[in-house]
Amino acid sequence: PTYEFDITSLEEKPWRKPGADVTDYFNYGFDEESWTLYCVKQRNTRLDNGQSNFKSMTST
Amino acid sequence: PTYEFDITSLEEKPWRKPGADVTDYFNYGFDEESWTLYCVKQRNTRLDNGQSNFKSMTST
Amino acid sequence: PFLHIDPEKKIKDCPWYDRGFCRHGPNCKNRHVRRVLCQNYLNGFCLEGPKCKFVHPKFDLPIADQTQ
Ligand SMILES: [Zn+2]
Ligand SMILES: [Zn+2]
Repeated sequence: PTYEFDITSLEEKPWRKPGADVTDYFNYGFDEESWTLYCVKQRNTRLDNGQSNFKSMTST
Repeated sequence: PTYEFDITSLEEKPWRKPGADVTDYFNYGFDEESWTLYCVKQRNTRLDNGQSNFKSMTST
Repeated sequence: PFLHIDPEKKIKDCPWYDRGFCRHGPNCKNRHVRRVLCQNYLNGFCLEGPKCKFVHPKFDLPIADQTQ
């Protein structure tokens, strides 16, 4: 579920604000860029593994 | 890297003793196994994200 | 004579326990406060950031009080 949420679609990116701490939002040393890449990878991996009930749920 | 305290290296695991309360040692509902997995994920993902210059741990 | 209580030396929340694990368990001299982990943050990202009502534990080890 977290991976399906696309942060690039957010209008406001609060972690970019002055004084914001990126690590309050991103765990594991991620930042905006690496997290976005990671999500894409996770989504693809799931489809590759045939765990595509997300897909089948939406394509009815 | 030695930045992290590795519980698998502990000789004594007092939380395993009879009468011990695991939550005295582990927060957030972690136990020995899930905490170890969490640490591995933290370490591997941070390395992937290029955070190799971790603060080294000096004191216990 | 009164005991001199240094406010700096008050019992504080254990930074190790806040991180997730403290080897000292019940014998720790710091306070162990049970908290609830943010599942989103556990997955990698939480939009709530510092406003989240669940904990976003930092994995970086507490920096030993330097020069203070
Ligand atoms: Zn402690
Ligand atoms: Zn959160």
